[in-house]
Parts: sequence; C-alpha cells; structure tokens
Amino acid sequence: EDKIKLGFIAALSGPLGVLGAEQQRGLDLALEHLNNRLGGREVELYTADSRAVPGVAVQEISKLVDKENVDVITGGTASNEIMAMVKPIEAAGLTLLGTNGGPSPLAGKDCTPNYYSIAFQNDQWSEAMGRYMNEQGIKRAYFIGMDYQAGWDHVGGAERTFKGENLGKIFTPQSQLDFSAELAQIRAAKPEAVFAFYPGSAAVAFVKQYAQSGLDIPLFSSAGVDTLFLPAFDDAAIGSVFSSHYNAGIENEANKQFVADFTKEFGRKPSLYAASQYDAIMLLDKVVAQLPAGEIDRKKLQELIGSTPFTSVRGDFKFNHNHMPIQNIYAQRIEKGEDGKLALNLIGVASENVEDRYAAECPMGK
Amino acid sequence: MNTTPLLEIKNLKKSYGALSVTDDVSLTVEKGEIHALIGPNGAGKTTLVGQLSGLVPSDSGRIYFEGKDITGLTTAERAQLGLGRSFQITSVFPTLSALENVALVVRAHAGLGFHFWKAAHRYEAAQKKASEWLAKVGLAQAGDGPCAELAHGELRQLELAMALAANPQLLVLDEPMAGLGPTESQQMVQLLAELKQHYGVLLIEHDMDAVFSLADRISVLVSGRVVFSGSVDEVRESEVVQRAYLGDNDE
Amino acid sequence: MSFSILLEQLFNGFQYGMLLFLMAIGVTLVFGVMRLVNLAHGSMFMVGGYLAGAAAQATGSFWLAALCALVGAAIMAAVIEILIVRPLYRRGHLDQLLATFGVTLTLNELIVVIWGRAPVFVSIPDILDGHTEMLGFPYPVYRLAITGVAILAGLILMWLVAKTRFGMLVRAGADNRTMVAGLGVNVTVLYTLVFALAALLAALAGMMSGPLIAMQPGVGDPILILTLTVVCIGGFGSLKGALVASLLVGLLDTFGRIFAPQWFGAAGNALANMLVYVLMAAVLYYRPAGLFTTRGGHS
Amino acid sequence: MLSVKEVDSGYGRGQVLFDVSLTIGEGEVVSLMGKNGMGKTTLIRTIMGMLTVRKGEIHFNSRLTRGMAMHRIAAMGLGWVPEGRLIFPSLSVEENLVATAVKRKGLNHSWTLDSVYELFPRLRERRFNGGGQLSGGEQQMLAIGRALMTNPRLLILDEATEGLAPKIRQEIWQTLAQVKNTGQSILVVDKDVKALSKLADRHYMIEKGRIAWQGDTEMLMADTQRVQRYVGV
Amino acid sequence: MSKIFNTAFRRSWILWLLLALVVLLPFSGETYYIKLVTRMLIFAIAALSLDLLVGYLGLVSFGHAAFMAIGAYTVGIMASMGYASVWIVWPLAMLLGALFALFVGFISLRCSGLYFIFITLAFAQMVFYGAQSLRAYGGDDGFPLETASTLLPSVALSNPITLFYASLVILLACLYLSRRLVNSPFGRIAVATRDNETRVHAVGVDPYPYKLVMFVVSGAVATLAGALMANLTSYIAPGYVNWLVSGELLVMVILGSVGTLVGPILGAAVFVGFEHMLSDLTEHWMLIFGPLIVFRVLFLKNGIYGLFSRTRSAELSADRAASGGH
Ligand SMILES: Nc1ncnc2c1ncn2[C@@H]1O[C@H](COP(=O)(O)OP(=O)(O)OP(=O)(O)O)[C@@H](O)[C@H]1O
Ligand SMILES: Nc1ncnc2c1ncn2[C@@H]1O[C@H](COP(=O)(O)OP(=O)(O)OP(=O)(O)O)[C@@H](O)[C@H]1O
Ligand SMILES: CC(C)C[C@H](N)C(=O)O
Ligand SMILES: [Mg+2]
Ligand SMILES: [Mg+2]
Repeated sequence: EDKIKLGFIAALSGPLGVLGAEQQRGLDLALEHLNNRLGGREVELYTADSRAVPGVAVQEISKLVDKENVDVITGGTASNEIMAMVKPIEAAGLTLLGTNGGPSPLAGKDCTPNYYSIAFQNDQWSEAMGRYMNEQGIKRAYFIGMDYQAGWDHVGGAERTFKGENLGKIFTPQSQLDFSAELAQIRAAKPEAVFAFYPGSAAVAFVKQYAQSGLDIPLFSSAGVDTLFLPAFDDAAIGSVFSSHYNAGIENEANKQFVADFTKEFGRKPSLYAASQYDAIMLLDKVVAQLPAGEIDRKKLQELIGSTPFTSVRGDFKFNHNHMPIQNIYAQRIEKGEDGKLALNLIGVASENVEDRYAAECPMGK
Repeated sequence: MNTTPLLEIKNLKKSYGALSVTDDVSLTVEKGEIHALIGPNGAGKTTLVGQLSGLVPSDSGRIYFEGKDITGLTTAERAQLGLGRSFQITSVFPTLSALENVALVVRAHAGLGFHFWKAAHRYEAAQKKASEWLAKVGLAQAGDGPCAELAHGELRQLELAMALAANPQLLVLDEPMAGLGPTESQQMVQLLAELKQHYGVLLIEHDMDAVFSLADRISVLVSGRVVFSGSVDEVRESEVVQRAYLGDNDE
Repeated sequence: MSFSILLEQLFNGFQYGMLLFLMAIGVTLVFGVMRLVNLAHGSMFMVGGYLAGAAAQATGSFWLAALCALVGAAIMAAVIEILIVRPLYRRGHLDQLLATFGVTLTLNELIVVIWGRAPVFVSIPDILDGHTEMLGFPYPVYRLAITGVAILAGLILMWLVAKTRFGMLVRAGADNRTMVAGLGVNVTVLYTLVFALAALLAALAGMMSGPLIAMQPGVGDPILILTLTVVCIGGFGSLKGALVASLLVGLLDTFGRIFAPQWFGAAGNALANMLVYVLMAAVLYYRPAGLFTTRGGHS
Repeated sequence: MLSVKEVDSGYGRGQVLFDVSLTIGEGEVVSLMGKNGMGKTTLIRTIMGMLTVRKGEIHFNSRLTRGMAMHRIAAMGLGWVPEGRLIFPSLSVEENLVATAVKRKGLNHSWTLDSVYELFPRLRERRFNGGGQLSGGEQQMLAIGRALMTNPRLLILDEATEGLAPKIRQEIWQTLAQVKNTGQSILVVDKDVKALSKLADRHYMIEKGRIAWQGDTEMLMADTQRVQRYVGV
Repeated sequence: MSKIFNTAFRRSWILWLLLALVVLLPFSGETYYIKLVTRMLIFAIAALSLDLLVGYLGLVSFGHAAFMAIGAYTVGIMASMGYASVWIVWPLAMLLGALFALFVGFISLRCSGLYFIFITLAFAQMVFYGAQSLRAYGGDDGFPLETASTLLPSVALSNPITLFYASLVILLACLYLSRRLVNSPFGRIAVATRDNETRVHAVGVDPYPYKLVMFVVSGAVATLAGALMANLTSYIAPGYVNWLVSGELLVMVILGSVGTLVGPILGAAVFVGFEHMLSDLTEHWMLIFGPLIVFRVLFLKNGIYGLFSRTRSAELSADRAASGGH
C-alpha cells in the first residue's frame, strides 16, 4: 500500500508554543476528518518542534529530511524560522506548505517554488488594519511591535496604509515582556491610537499592561492576539480591534463544519492557526490524490499545490504567482459575549480579495 | 662598613581605619642571622609579614631588599628576587606529588615555565635538583602519589623544601612552631639553626624557648611600634618586654 | 524628554530594580549563608507565578492565590533542599551549578507537563487595578504595589539578617557550619529554612509579575541571568550590594531601552540589552569581587 | 559526667582511635597529652559527635550520645574551643559571643558578655570589629569566650593557648584556675605540661590512638620519664 | 596514535572499539547518523577546550559558547563575502577567537571563583546581543550559511562525510596537542595554579600570563569548533551563544569527568546522544535529562570517564577541578 511521509514542524514550545499547539490541533482534526489519509494514501506523520528559534528549526528540518526522509513538510509558526527553514528544504528538493506567517522577502525577491504560504502574507493583515484605522478617523498614531521579520512586516504594512500622522515607532526585543518604559514613551507622544504587533504570549502581556497604563485610547493590532488568549484578558481588552485572514464567524459550509467539530473536540472556537493548518491538510489531500501511484513525485507535488483547487474554511481561495494567498482580510473586535466571556467577533471585511504588495517583485511564475 | 643589609624596612605603616596596625616600623635583617620579632597578640606582626611579601599594601614607608627598593613590586616579583616565605598553614599543591611540587618551583626559577612541548618530567636537571631538596629536608622517601596524602609533619617539611627550592636569600617565617609538639618543635629549631648560615631569617614566634635559643637579635613589637630591640639577654632583662609581653613569671 | 516623563521612567526603572532585588536577595542570601550557587532560583520565580495562576483559577481570589504560591514554593524548595541540595554544600561551585542547572531544566519541563505551554495569567485584584494620577502622570497602581512590597520585604530581610539572632546564626553558619553545630545549634534546619525563605521571595516576585507578564515555561531563566548579574555587581553575599546593584541595573535597563534605539537605530535594542553586562564587566574590572565585598564573599 | 568507654574512631577508611576510655567527673579538670598526630583532637571530635563512634560508648550526663546529631550533643552542655579557633569571621566580636550563647539553669557560675569582656579586655576594645579582622591571638580569646558564653557543663579546650603571647597565656591559665574553682568541669589539651600539671586533677596520655598512661598530678610529677616518652619534653 | 591518549584510555578496549566504530561510521551511508556523530565530534572539540580551563586551571567559564559563536559568525560572514576556503577562514576565526579571549581574559582573569564564572557569562551575553545587533546578518534571527567552507576548491564541507572526517581529525589533533600542553612545564604551573594560587605567587611565579595563555588557547580551539558547527547546521544565529549552550558545554565536561581531556569528549558524545535518543522517546525528554544531571552530580562522582579510569590522582584532580576555582 502506498504511503505518504508528512513532516509537520511548528513552534510547539517557547513563547509562540501556544500557536504551534493550535496548529497541531488543526492538523489533528483535519487528519481525523480524512481518516489519516491524504489522497488515499496512509499518512506517516513526523512532528518536529521548532521552538520559533530559526537555528533550532533548521536542525529539526535536517532531522525530517535526513532521518525521516519525508515527502512534504507543512507548518512553520514564526516568520523568522520559516525564512531559515526554506534554504535546507530547497536544497533537499522538498516543499514547505507554510501555515502561518508570510515573510515579505519570501513573497518578493526571495520567492521560491519550494515554499507556499497558505495562511497570509504578513503585510496583508496590517495594511488592512492601517486602512481600517483611517476609516475610524484616527489622525495621530503610534506604532510598536516585536523586533523581528514579522514585526517589521506588520508594523511596516500598517504604517504604509495609515494616512494620519505617524508619531513614532518602537520595536522591542523578542524576549521582552515588560513594556512599562515603552508605554510611557507612547503616552508622552499623545497619540489618538496605537497600532501594535505582538504574537504569542507577549500579546497578553502587552494588552494587559496597555490597559493598566492609563492609555485610554484605542489599540489596533494585527497580531496573534486571538481566540486563544481571550481567557487571559481582562475586560480592559474589550474593544481592541484585530485584523486577520480568518475568523470563526466566516459564513460557509466548510467553516461551519470545521468550527462545529473543533468546538466539540476542544471546547472553544478554533483560531486562525488551527484554521490555516486545517486548510493545508485539506489542500494536500486534493494534491496527493492527483499523484500517480507508487513513489511520490515530489516535484509534481510541489507544482500541484499551486494549481489545485480546494474548499477552504475561508471560502474562496487562490494562490498568487508568488505562492501567497489572494484573500479577504477581516476586522474583528474583542467583545463580551452573552455568556459573559470575551469573544473575538467578526465586524467586517477590511480588505477584499487582496494580493500582497510584494508579488510584483517575485519573478516566479510570471 | 658599607655592607647593605639583606632586608631593610624603613618607617613602614599600615592602618585600618583609625587603627594603626603597624606604625613606623623600621628594622633590618642581615645575611646569616635570625632576627626574631615578638610581641603581644594583635601587635601587627602578621600584618608586617603581609606587607613584606606584598600581600598587604603599605600606607607609607619603604622596603629595601639587598639595597633595592621593592616597595612597589608584586608578591611574585619579590619572590623571584629571593624573598621567601613559609606559610603558617601548610600550603602546597595537593594533586601533585612531592617531587613535582618541588620540581615545579625549580623549573619556574630556571625560567622554564613557558615551555609547552616537552613533558615536564623530562626536564632531568630540574628533577634531580628537586630530589636533592627533598632529601635535604628529610623527605627523600616521599612517594609519587599526590602529596595531599602526606602526613602533617611531612607536609611541613615539603613546605620548607619548596621555599628553599625558590633560592631565597631571606626567609620570613610566621609562627613555624605553631601546632608542632615539643619534639617536632625541637627538630624545627635544629633545622632552622642549620639553615641560618645560608640565609637571613625573620622569625615570628610565640614559643620563647625557640626564640631564645635561635635568635641573634630580637625586636619587640607592641601596638604596631618597635618598643625594644636587642640581643636575647637584653630582651630577657628588659622591664618593658616583661610587662608587655612575657609576663611576670618566666616560662 | 519632559520632566514628568523622565520621572515616570525613573519610577519604572525603580520598580524593575526592586523586582530584581526581590530575586537577588534570595541568591545572595543562599550564597552568603550556605555558599551555594543556586541556578534553580529562576525556577522558583516561575513556580510562584504558576502556582498563583493555578490557585487563582481554582479559588478566584488573588489573595488566596498569593498565599498558595508563597507557601507552595517554600514547601517545594524545602523538599528540593532536603533531597538534592544538602549534599551539595560540601561540594564545589561547579557541582552546585550543575545540579541546580539540572533542577531548572527539570522544573521547566515539569511546568509544561502540568500546565502545558499556554501562558498562565492572574488577574489583578480590583483594589490594585488601574492607575493613579501622581506627580503629573498616571501610574499603574499595581506597579506601585510591587515596589512597596519589595521594599518592605527587603527591609524585613535586612533586619532579620543583621539584627536578629537568627541572622547571626545564619551568618555564622555561612562561615563554618560544623562549628555552629558544635556550639549546640541545629544548622541543618537553619539551612532548609533559609533556602525556603529565598524561594519564597523569588516566588513572591514571580507571583507579583504574573499579572504583568505572561507566565510560561522557562520565564524564570532570563530573570535568573539578570539576577546573577545583579548579585555579581553587588558582591555575592551582600544585601546592600544587591540593593544598589538592583537599582543600578533596573534604571540602566529602563533608560537603555529608551535611549539606545534613538542613538543606535535598529541595532539599539540589542545594544540596550548589552549595557547591563558591560556595566558588570566594568564593575568587576575595578572591583573583582563586586561593589560591596563581603568577607569570605570571594572564594 | 562524661564517660568514654572502649571507643574506636577515625576518618573515612582510616582508624585513629583504638579502644580509648576516659572519664571526667563533676567539677573535675582532666588533661589530655600526647605528641602531634596521636589522636587528641580526634578524641575530642568523637566526643562532640563530629566523628562516629565505631565501637564502644560515650555517655554524657548519663545519656548515651551515639546516633545523636552534633548540635544535640553540644546543646547538652559541651563548650568546645576547637583546635584552630574557628571563630566566625563574618560576625562581629560581640555577635560571635552572643549568637550561640545559652543561659543554663543550675550552674554556680554564669558567664555573661560583661564577665567575658572582663576576662579579655582586648575583646571589649574590638567588640564591633569583624571576627576575621582579629589577630591570631585575639581570635583565640574569642573562641574561649564564645565557649564560655554557652555556659557549658563541660568545657573542652583543644590547644586553647596556641599562638598566644606568654603573658596572655599566663592569664588564661589563671582564669581557668578560677573557673575551676566555680566547679566547672574541664577537659584540656595543651602542650604546656607544666601548666597542665598545675591545673588538672587527672591526666591522660595518648599514643598512637591508645591511652598509654593515666594518673593524678602526683603520679605525673613523679614519672618524668613517661612524660618524656609520651609528650616529649 | 596511542600517544594521544593517556594510560587509562590505552588500557580500555571499549574506548578503542568506540573509536574504531566512529572511524568506520561513514561507510554505513546513514547521513543522519553521520551528521549526529559529527555533532558529537564538534561539541567534543568545544568541551575539550573548555576542559583546559575548567580542569587544568580551575577556571569555570560559563560563557564558552561565545567562542563557538565567533567561529560560526566568522565562517558565515566570510562566506557571504565570498571567502569559503578553510585555509583563510579558519585561521581568521581562530585569530578572532584568540583576540576576543585575550580581551575577555584581560578583564575577567582579575576575578576568581564565582565572579569568574559569571563575568564570562556576562561576556557571552555581550556577544549574544552583539550578534543580535548585526542586522545585516539577520539580527536576532541569524542567517543561513551561503556557501559551505572548502578544504580544496573542489572539496567542500557541505559533504557530510568530508565534514565528519575533518571534525574527527581536528578533534584528535586537539586532543594530542592538549595532552602535550597539560604535561609540559606550562601545564604543570597551570595545575598548580588550580590547586593553590596564592602559593604560586609565593613561589615567585605570576600565574596571570599562564592563565591568559591557556584562556586564549582554549578560546581559539572553541572558535574552531564553532567554525565547524556553522558548516554542520548551515545556519548561524545568536542562539549559538545562548547561556544554555554554555551550560550544556559545562555539563558535557563534567558528565565526562573534569581534568581528563578524554572525559569531556565522552561527555559530549553521551550528551548529544542522549539528547537525540530521549527526544525521540518523549517530547518531555528534559524531564529525564534534568534529573540525570542531578544524578550525575550526586552519585557519579568521577563522571563517565571515571568508570574507565580509577586512579587516585585522577579522582583528586577531578575533585579539585570540580570545586570550581576554590
Ligand atoms: N583587615 C583588617 N581590618 C581591620 N583590622 C585588622 C585587619 N587585619 C588585622 N587587623 C587588626 O590589626 C591588628 C594586628 O593584627 P596582626 O594579625 O598583624 O597581629 P599579630 O601581631 O600577628 O598578632 P598574633 O600574634 O596574635 O598573631 C589586630 O588587632 C587586628 O585586629
Ligand atoms: N580530617 C582528617 N582526615 C583524615 N585524617 C585525619 C584528619 N585529621 C587528623 N587525621 C589523622 O588522625 C591522626 C590523629 O590526629 P589528631 O588531629 O587527632 O592528632 P592530635 O593529637 O590532635 O595532634 P596535634 O597535637 O597535632 O593537634 C593523625 O594521624 C592525622 O593525620
Ligand atoms: C502570530 C503570527 C501572526 C505569526 C507571525 N506572522 C510570525 O511570523 O511570526
Ligand atoms: Mg599573627
Ligand atoms: Mg590536635
């Protein structure tokens, strides 16, 4: 019987560990739905923990490649580790179907056939958020974010589309969790709103400290602040607005089913990380089904990822020529639900059917 | 006479806060003599030894060794010039054998320290010299196990061998009899009596029997000051010394 | 930079410094008393934070949670002391370093097994929530409270060590434990107490940090490194040194974070983080045993 | 008060004491003599519970001390002045005296800070200095004072006059005589045979870990040859 | 060959067998295992260099990973500038490592004991943040090695087997040279300094230059290990200087047995091997590994190498060294 060796790599520990764990839930649920088969082939799953540290990610990839000899790899949590993983994956002639983050270099001049992001290109989220801030009539804004590839992309995106006065920008180190000094600086600049990018557990720290600091102005974010973290927030977080390519409230059949099953299994609504990973597996199912029997043709598999239609929980989905999605970006807000718990509610489409701004720089497939 | 003394201390001072521990101390040690320094507890004797060896920085005053001003030199530099010191508490290299302990000192003084290639035990001249020193202090039979396993008395002998292997001109000994029983003390006295012909010795000791039988000159330090200096007999007679140090009934 | 923001940043630096001080007291005390280098001290911070989080969830009360965290961490520390640390007093620093390193690795993973990788949070109790207007700027009440508690803890401890018989015995034990026993005092229990007390202080720091930062496996590690830096700068074993160095590091870190990016641009963040270590190297260059050298503090 | 019966003891694999027996009665002063390395200190350490009794029994205050922790044995009333002083360098002089002080009921004479300072005026002068800053001799005084402050039932002095100036030494011997007159029991190790013979009621000589001789002062004075042989004077 | 090893090693057939297995390993063709063992060899070089400090000077460096990072960054940055030949890159890396060691040593050798432990940690942290500030080279995130180092124009270390043998040869060479070093008069003075530094002064020798030279040698060797490591991982990041890595290097040294040179090599192999085996076994492998370290400290006093050699002098030596600059 034919098999497929599937490599799954994500930040299963470290500050982004929560995200990776959620990706894994998406993966597990999808494989469950597919009876642990991709395109009819039984799946041999190899899981690796990248810890969101690029150096570690590279080492783990080498294990998936050299030791497990996987056919295709999916996952990737942080943009920086994805950037690091791509090179050895390229060297091994494999493909990474990324399920979170889309670093700008890989969308533009460094784009490669060996990497797809099924989730989003980083700037997509925040460009939408910048526009949304304009719509809200914000005139003076301060920007802050985590100091790494995704932070640069996200903050850069929001700055680019924000039309009001840009009062300043701060990047804080990835390891920093106390933002008292930065918040004081921001308050001194007297902005009307703040745009922030903080993924993972830093998000919670940031939002809570923001609430206590006496900054009584709206917080906009394109960060990984998500359903996942809601239990950790106080009511102070109510009203914060976030952008994303996915919200559990998106209306379509596939999503309804996904949300229902996920909620049944895990007791809460899925987050975007689970959704993206779920999509990736569903896509791979369709891709592998088209492969001839016997040994997996990895080159063919790579090509098929870009051209195979599948039903995304986001509704319509299409890869651009740079292997990034063309999709809607939604605005969502933290609100108090009827059950007294915080919920991340869909409040509208921030940008419709957008491609990312780097696609033009990518020579691939044009 | 124009002979410079082996060691000359001039107006040495050291104080800790308001307490002056050594206060304007001057004294000399000649080659071939044992100059004993006695005085009540806390008089500043050990501090003076520290100042001599460079471990305790002096507030003022100068130290001359063979006429050369060594006040600003480091401990190691002083030792290289020939100022040897024995430690009151045994201080050797416990994982090395007795022979290695001494050979190390011999090699270091032959300028062989910075040799990287040949194995240390192949430096035969140094090995030979080292075993000679060991024999001299009566340790010829010490094995080649780590010297941490030697007996207390043997360690004291080794201690001395190491001090001697460094080719000192002057030995500064701080209470060498401390902790030795009567018999061992007597042996030590004999050894020091032999050694004094080749070296100058500054001896600090509370054991008056030893001091009186060994010393050529005695200085008495009280509260950091030399209050008396003279021959054994003069010290015995001295009222001042009786009162400050020896007490009424002689021991 | 206006005066009021400068003042506010001073407050921030001070608050951070005092939090470090809470950690540093423990390290310096345990070292001063038992000559033990404890790399597991950061874990006590983490355990404190987690216990508080779990207890808060279970009981719904911040104050009860605080109590649980402190008592729990102290008990755990006592158990660790009895099982692992005791034989280490007679060993060299290297062995101590290693064994407590092992304990840290274990505890980090244990936290993962018990609480998973998701961050755990404690909500701030209502009376400490929000901010208060003072000296012309709003300042989080909670941070003021942290500062207050740290100052109080520091004072109590200094009094305990310097003025009480417990303190004397503890210091005597540091010099020579056999001798203390030879004079009729039970050192073993004394040591367990001190170790637990140190852990309690770290747990206090962790518990108080919980509502501010995310508690996650390994949160204690970076704090530990900074704490060790503080203790080195101050001089191992010296409480006064720990206090001065904590404040120095807290202020340097806060102002470094503000100014370095302005001066050095993109590389500023990294350079700001470096400052503390440059300070440490400079201090140790001029005073190889820290600012406030204690007798026997240098081994 | 103290009885050591047929005790073996030593360090690690090596045995130092063989079949040692020794008794000290209430109010009695006993000396222990012997050359370097014969086992005097080892015997004291064994009595204190620092070394384990491998064979035999030790009773103090008619209680068997086997298996008791060192601090419990000491707390029963042993005041130890150890060889090499071992004062606490990071405590001040006064703290050294106070930290482990004990008030004990039912003693004829009770030591206080003041009476110790009277005994060693030098210590009063240096009371706020760190113990580690004291000179060797001053430390020795402190060690004795510290032991006295525990108001011991039995005072144990291991080379308590080592490193002291002759004058101080005399004073200490005088003091010990006074202390003895208050009814204090003392076990004393020293190399000054003359002083010991004046102070102690009974004497033990130890050679190679065995008790080689015991007797009262008269017998000791009469038998200079033995002294010569076992102590080496 | 046998001169490289000490008596205890020569007597132990198990160790010889192991060496033979290692030499023959590439013939198995298992790339993954070749890389795994290469990793062991590289860490062994670093651990060996650390042992020169810890074991023979009693100086516990808690920042040795910094040197590996310097090696790796030199290789990476030179590669991005187009220099890949090891004959240029390695000497340069070692020179930089030596210079850095000279600088660090100059400042930190004034400190002893704990202060030395933590001042070396401080310098490693500086290197860590220094590496982070290199925005052109990925800052915090690091950067991939553009081209692997080459031994000859056509022989590149990107071939796992080439890298494997290069590492092995370097390890054995380092072992041989270290052996000579510690047995030379220079090495004896180092050991004496470890045992009793005050006494060394009193003997008339200033131990400072000895410490400095040893520190520089040790640093340069560790730098070389870093240069190899860059080729193994093909990725260079500040993570090389994480304090945990420095801690792990110490674990390797002590696991194997301090002050024996061969011990730390075994320690490195066992550490890397365990890490790999346990992490295959369970996600929570640290829960096994952590207690194992504690166990080693409490119960396995003489390390792994102690199981092979049982001389009293080695024991004492390890004891001394383990007391960490007391
Ligand atoms: N570091 C220091 N700080 C303060 N006082 C000190 C220090 N070192 C020594 N002293 C004091 O200096 C005085 C002299 O001490 P020193 O050790 O030189 O005496 P000594 O003559 O050797 O006495 P002994 O015969 O008892 O050994 C003592 O009173 C001691 O307390
Ligand atoms: N800590 C120790 N470990 C191992 N052996 C020891 C230790 N202390 C003493 N010994 C050995 O025990 C024997 C008896 O020593 P002890 O100290 O009891 O002698 P002592 O009679 O008190 O001599 P001294 O007059 O020198 O104080 C000696 O052979 C000594 O080497
Ligand atoms: C939290 C997510 C938005 C992750 C982010 N895109 C990253 O690359 O790290
Ligand atoms: Mg003295
Ligand atoms: Mg004795």
